[in-house]
Amino acid sequence: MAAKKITLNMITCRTIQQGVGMEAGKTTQKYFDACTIMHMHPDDMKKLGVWKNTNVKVTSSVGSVIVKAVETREDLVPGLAHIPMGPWANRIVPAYTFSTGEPCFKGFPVDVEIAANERILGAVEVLQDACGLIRK
Amino acid sequence: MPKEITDVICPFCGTLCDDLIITVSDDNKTILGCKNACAIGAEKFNHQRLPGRVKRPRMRQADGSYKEVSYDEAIDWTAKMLVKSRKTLMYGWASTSCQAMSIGHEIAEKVGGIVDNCATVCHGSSLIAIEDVGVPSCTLGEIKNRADRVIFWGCNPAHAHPRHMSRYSIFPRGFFTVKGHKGRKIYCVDCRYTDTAKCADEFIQVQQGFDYELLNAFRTAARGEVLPDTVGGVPKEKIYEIVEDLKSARFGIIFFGMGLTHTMGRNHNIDIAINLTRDMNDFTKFAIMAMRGHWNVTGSGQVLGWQYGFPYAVDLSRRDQARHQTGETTSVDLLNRSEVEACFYIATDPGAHFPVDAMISSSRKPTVTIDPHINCTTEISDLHIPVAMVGVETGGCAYRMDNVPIETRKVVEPPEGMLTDEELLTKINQRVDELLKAGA
Amino acid sequence: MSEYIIKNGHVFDPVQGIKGDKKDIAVKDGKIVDKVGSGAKVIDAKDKTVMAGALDIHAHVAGPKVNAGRWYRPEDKHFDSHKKPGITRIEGGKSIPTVFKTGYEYARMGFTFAMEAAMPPLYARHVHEEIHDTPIIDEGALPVFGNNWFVMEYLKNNEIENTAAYIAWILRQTKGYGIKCVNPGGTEAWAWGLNCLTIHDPVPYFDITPGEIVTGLMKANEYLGLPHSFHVHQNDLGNPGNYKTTLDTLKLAEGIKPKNTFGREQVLHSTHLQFHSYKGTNWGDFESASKEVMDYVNKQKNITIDTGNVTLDETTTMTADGPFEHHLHGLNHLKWFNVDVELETAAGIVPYIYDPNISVCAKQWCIGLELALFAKDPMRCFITTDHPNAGPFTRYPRVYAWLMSKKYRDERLNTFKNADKVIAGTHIGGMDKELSLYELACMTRAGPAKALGLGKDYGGLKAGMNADIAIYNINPDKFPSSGAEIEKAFSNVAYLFKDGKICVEGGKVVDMGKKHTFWVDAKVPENKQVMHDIREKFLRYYSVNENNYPVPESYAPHQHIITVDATKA
Amino acid sequence: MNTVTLTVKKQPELYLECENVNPDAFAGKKAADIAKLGAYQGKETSTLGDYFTIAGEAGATAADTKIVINGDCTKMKYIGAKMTAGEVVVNSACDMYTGSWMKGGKLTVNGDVHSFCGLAMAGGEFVINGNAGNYLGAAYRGDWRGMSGGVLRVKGNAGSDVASFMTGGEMIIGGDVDIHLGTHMEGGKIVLKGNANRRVGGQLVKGEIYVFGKINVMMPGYKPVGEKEMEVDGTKATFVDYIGDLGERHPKRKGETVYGHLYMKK
Repeated sequence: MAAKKITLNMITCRTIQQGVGMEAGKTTQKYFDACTIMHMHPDDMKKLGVWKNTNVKVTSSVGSVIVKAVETREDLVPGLAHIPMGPWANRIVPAYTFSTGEPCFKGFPVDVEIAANERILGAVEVLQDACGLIRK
Repeated sequence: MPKEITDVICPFCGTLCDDLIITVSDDNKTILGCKNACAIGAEKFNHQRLPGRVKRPRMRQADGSYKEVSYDEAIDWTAKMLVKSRKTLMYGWASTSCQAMSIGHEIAEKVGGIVDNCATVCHGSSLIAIEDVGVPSCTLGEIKNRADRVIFWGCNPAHAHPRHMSRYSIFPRGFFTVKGHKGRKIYCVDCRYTDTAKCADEFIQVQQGFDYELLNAFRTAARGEVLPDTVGGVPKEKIYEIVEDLKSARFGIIFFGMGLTHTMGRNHNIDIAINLTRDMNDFTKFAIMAMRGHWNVTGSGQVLGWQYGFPYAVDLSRRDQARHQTGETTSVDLLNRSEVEACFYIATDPGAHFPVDAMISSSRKPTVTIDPHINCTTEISDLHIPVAMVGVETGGCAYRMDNVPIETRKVVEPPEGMLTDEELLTKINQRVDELLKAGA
Repeated sequence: MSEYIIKNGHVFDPVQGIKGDKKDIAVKDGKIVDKVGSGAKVIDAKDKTVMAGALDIHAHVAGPKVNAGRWYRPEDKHFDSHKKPGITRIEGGKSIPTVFKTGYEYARMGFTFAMEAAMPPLYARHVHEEIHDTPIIDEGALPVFGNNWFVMEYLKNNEIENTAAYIAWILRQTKGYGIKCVNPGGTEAWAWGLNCLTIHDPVPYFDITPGEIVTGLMKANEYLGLPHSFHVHQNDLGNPGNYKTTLDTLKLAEGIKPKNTFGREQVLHSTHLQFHSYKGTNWGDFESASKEVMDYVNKQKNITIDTGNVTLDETTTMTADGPFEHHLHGLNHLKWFNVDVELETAAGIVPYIYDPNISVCAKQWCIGLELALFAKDPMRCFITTDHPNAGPFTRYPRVYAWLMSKKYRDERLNTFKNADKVIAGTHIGGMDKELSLYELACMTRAGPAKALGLGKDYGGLKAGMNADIAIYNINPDKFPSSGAEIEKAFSNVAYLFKDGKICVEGGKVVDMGKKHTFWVDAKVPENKQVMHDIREKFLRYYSVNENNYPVPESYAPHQHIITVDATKA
Repeated sequence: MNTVTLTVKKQPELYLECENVNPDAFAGKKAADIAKLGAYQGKETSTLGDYFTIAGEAGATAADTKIVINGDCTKMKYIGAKMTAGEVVVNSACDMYTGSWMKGGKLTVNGDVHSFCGLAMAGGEFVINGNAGNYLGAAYRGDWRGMSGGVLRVKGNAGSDVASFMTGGEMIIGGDVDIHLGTHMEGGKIVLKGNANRRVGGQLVKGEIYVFGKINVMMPGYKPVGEKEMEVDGTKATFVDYIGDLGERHPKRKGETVYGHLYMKK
């Protein structure tokens, strides 16, 4: 019986696809595809009972974001998850800097739950939404 | 007749490859091809001719839509914002030329800005560490010509600096390294088995966030002291074995990246890695280098260095003194604490790369973003001023990750009537002077 | 362009042998002239001292290591970064001022030229970016050659002509001024964590010795007939007993004759000699060797030196002598910065506190002053602090005061913690000499100008020379009795003329002038061999392409290019 | 001793730089002159009088001047910074640099303080009757000279990077600390009554750290060498004596290597 929600240690890093997407343009499909994914370890996917390429809701101390769970190429250890850097990852990155200027981009706890039917917002949308700039 | 431009510098990452060959149309307007660049660099040159590129400034309207305005209107609005604000965050600079930065600093000194660059969320930790303990380093050619031990610690050049391994660190044959890769032993220390780790002779998997402890263990082992059975998931036998191998190097180098700067302890992870490097110099020759990200983030640190004596987070808000305190005058802290009244972003995209809470704070203030393309930040700014792409549509000096400066090349003309960063900042500077004179 | 007449000043000009006589100096269109029209603006220099603008022959003021020293030491300016009223920018930094403060402070002290003492060719673009941003003063930069792979490979076979051709190429690529040599061979050895401490230690893999490098570079310099001579920082800097290596190096100049059209008479300039004039075997029995060294220098006419005076401040040491900085870090454990530069050189940086309570520091202070006081020919001995190594250049006025007032320096000497020990290990206690204003003019103006090959236009007040003029509030007839007053007078000029324009008035910067970048364009016979070697090395060993190596024209908008022609050599 | 009382009458929109709020700046001044002293928000220069009502007058010297501050100082920096003598009592929380570069006198904050407080403190007494932020009693960026003297007492918790590069003096923390306590320490004494998160005494050359609570993860460079019965800040207890950081250099005295000591209460 899979858990409804699991807690993982989140890191956000550059990937070459993210780099290519970024240079192609922040509003391009390339960028969207590269950054709206969360790399997970197969064991964690089993634990959560989530299939590859299913949308999940990732929640940290600062908020939630919807991304697509994928099985990682660059192997992670169980318990460690990775979302490529970008507005989606930063939707959940704690801004606390320990007075060093550097926020907590790597190594913060997140809860992950299946959100198969929830939509992944666009790059600009995810930020404007957070900033309350989208007229509802 | 299309022509080839050689020795072109790639304006993407700190590797600053300077051997690209770009084919351009004979009217110097379009890039037709790009040789030698990595996937990311090639994409940057391709981007120049993407359809739908914004060619004039855009001002956000009450209904949230954007309306095209003239450069003059945009310059006037920006100058007025800067003169009015008591404290302005002037962040970015990593993707523009040193010449442009100089003009920006002159403006900041007049209007009371805080000049910060992308190191603030990247290698800022490394700069703090170097401020604290210095750094024994070298130019990239030294690695190619001499290094026989190469350690990638918390960095992933296979993804972030794609040509680094072939140009400098793993594969090239140099004067004293005629065997190339065969003559080098490559280590990779990371919490993930990255694509860089796959190129290494040995991968050491460290528990995420335990780099400081592991580096402390390396130093302790180097002094022949006892260790706990495992440190950060690495057995002590392995640690002793590696340390002995490093001591036997002729020339060793540690490359490190976000894996150290972003994780728990931040600057301390680099600080102690530098100290390990220093220790190794008692046995042989060792160097350490930060894998700087943006192609000219290093340049911003250099120009701020010779003009004010600090590498980033330079607070000129009092106008009669320059101050620097990471944790106070750094962008994310300023935004978290809402300590600035206006935001001026140039050649960067904090919207995509700052934590959301910082950007929420930013979005509540008057904001101008100067960037060649639409990005996340432009879409939460009051004003977006497009400019020519530096290193593609205009030249200018840039500093490589090892602080070697290289003058970038212009390969094509910018879109009709589009200003460069230098031209735009010069006009803003003039407008600021007029306003200050008028006592606005 | 406006005309000036500087009236009734006490003029000190070694070029014309004027020793304080009241004399009017006329200025027109940036030059000193015999007379000007009645419309000329009158500057009253009554009871003031008039000298040419001073030249600093050796200072680290621009470039990669200088800047690293700046930004990795925020604590050096956290409370020392201020904007003065007027047209100046914010001025920061104590031991390593920012480019703005560097230009202003030199000008306020009456300087119009500074030579950046060590430019790594690969980093030349950086050096020139900083020179470009440094206001008022003229500057040049000396590329380093003493550990350069081309140079060592050519000189191994005694190929002077190829060495010269390569040097000429580098000077053009880097907009360099002359030949600097730092710890010959030792810095290349440092790339393997080693060093060369005598002129006979072999350089690893290159099958050559420091002595051969020094001799070869001296010959190449005269082959080219460059305005400045070979400029050397000898091996074994900063260690007790090193004066032997110093003398060994200086002796290499014997029999080599100057060949140039600039009136330069030396073939070797030995820099910051203070750091190379140590006796003893360790820091315990450490003693001054200034006498031994200066006795030789005084009789050897083809050598010039600069002092490297310790100012007893907290400062930041920086040198292309990489192994020395590593050694120093081992002594004081303060933050160590090092950069090895492919095929060319290296550099190290370590903060250092010259503590008057530590007798070694006090003795170093003595040795620096002794060199200047022992010098028989003030035209061959120049005052420097090897800024910032022995102290910041902003301390020149204090060094002058120590040299010009025995009372002032004895006050300092006798209040050292271990004064007896210090006096016993040095000569200064017994020295009564006080430098005259005329000697000072030799050591800071005419002398360095001549040694740099600039004597025709700079360092003097003769009609036709460039109108770089410093006017000090010093009345030679009532020379200040207190050292503090001497310091004050030299810290802030009454007037500074740069290219005939008033840039400083009453110690206040009033005009940024028009700074020039000096470099030397040496013409040599076409040399296919060398051009091929350069192509080869860039293809195989450098990390930048040959076409991205030169300094772009835009980096030096106001160039003062000195051309020499060695094609008839 | 004369007392000057400051009462906040206006809150700054940003943060107010109060570098003139200390006995040295007030000495010899009447309320009216004190009101004229500068206070800064970015490029805007105003006066203390704009933000405080000022009562009483200062003594002739800093030593005989006492300052009492009432009202909310949460957004005020540099209070008591660089003070050399006299007394300051703040009945509020304060922002950054409170009591930094302090050389003498007594500074009491009846509330929390933000980061960079007590930086490079050289003397005097600094009491925080609340919690402290990060870099408490640490060195300024790049400096190898952190807290070198005086006594710094925190009633509550402190953040990360506490007492970095400490070379002397004494710091007592009543509660817990976050990561990196006493990093690069080269002298002085730290007493931690509560728990430490991680990385205690990393790269420590010399000095003493006493921990009454627990440390999440011990640095590998520390090794137990015995137990000691001691009285620390009024409490008698048995401590396990660890020497370290064994990965760091250590000075020698009479041929003997001098290690740093980490004392863990049993």
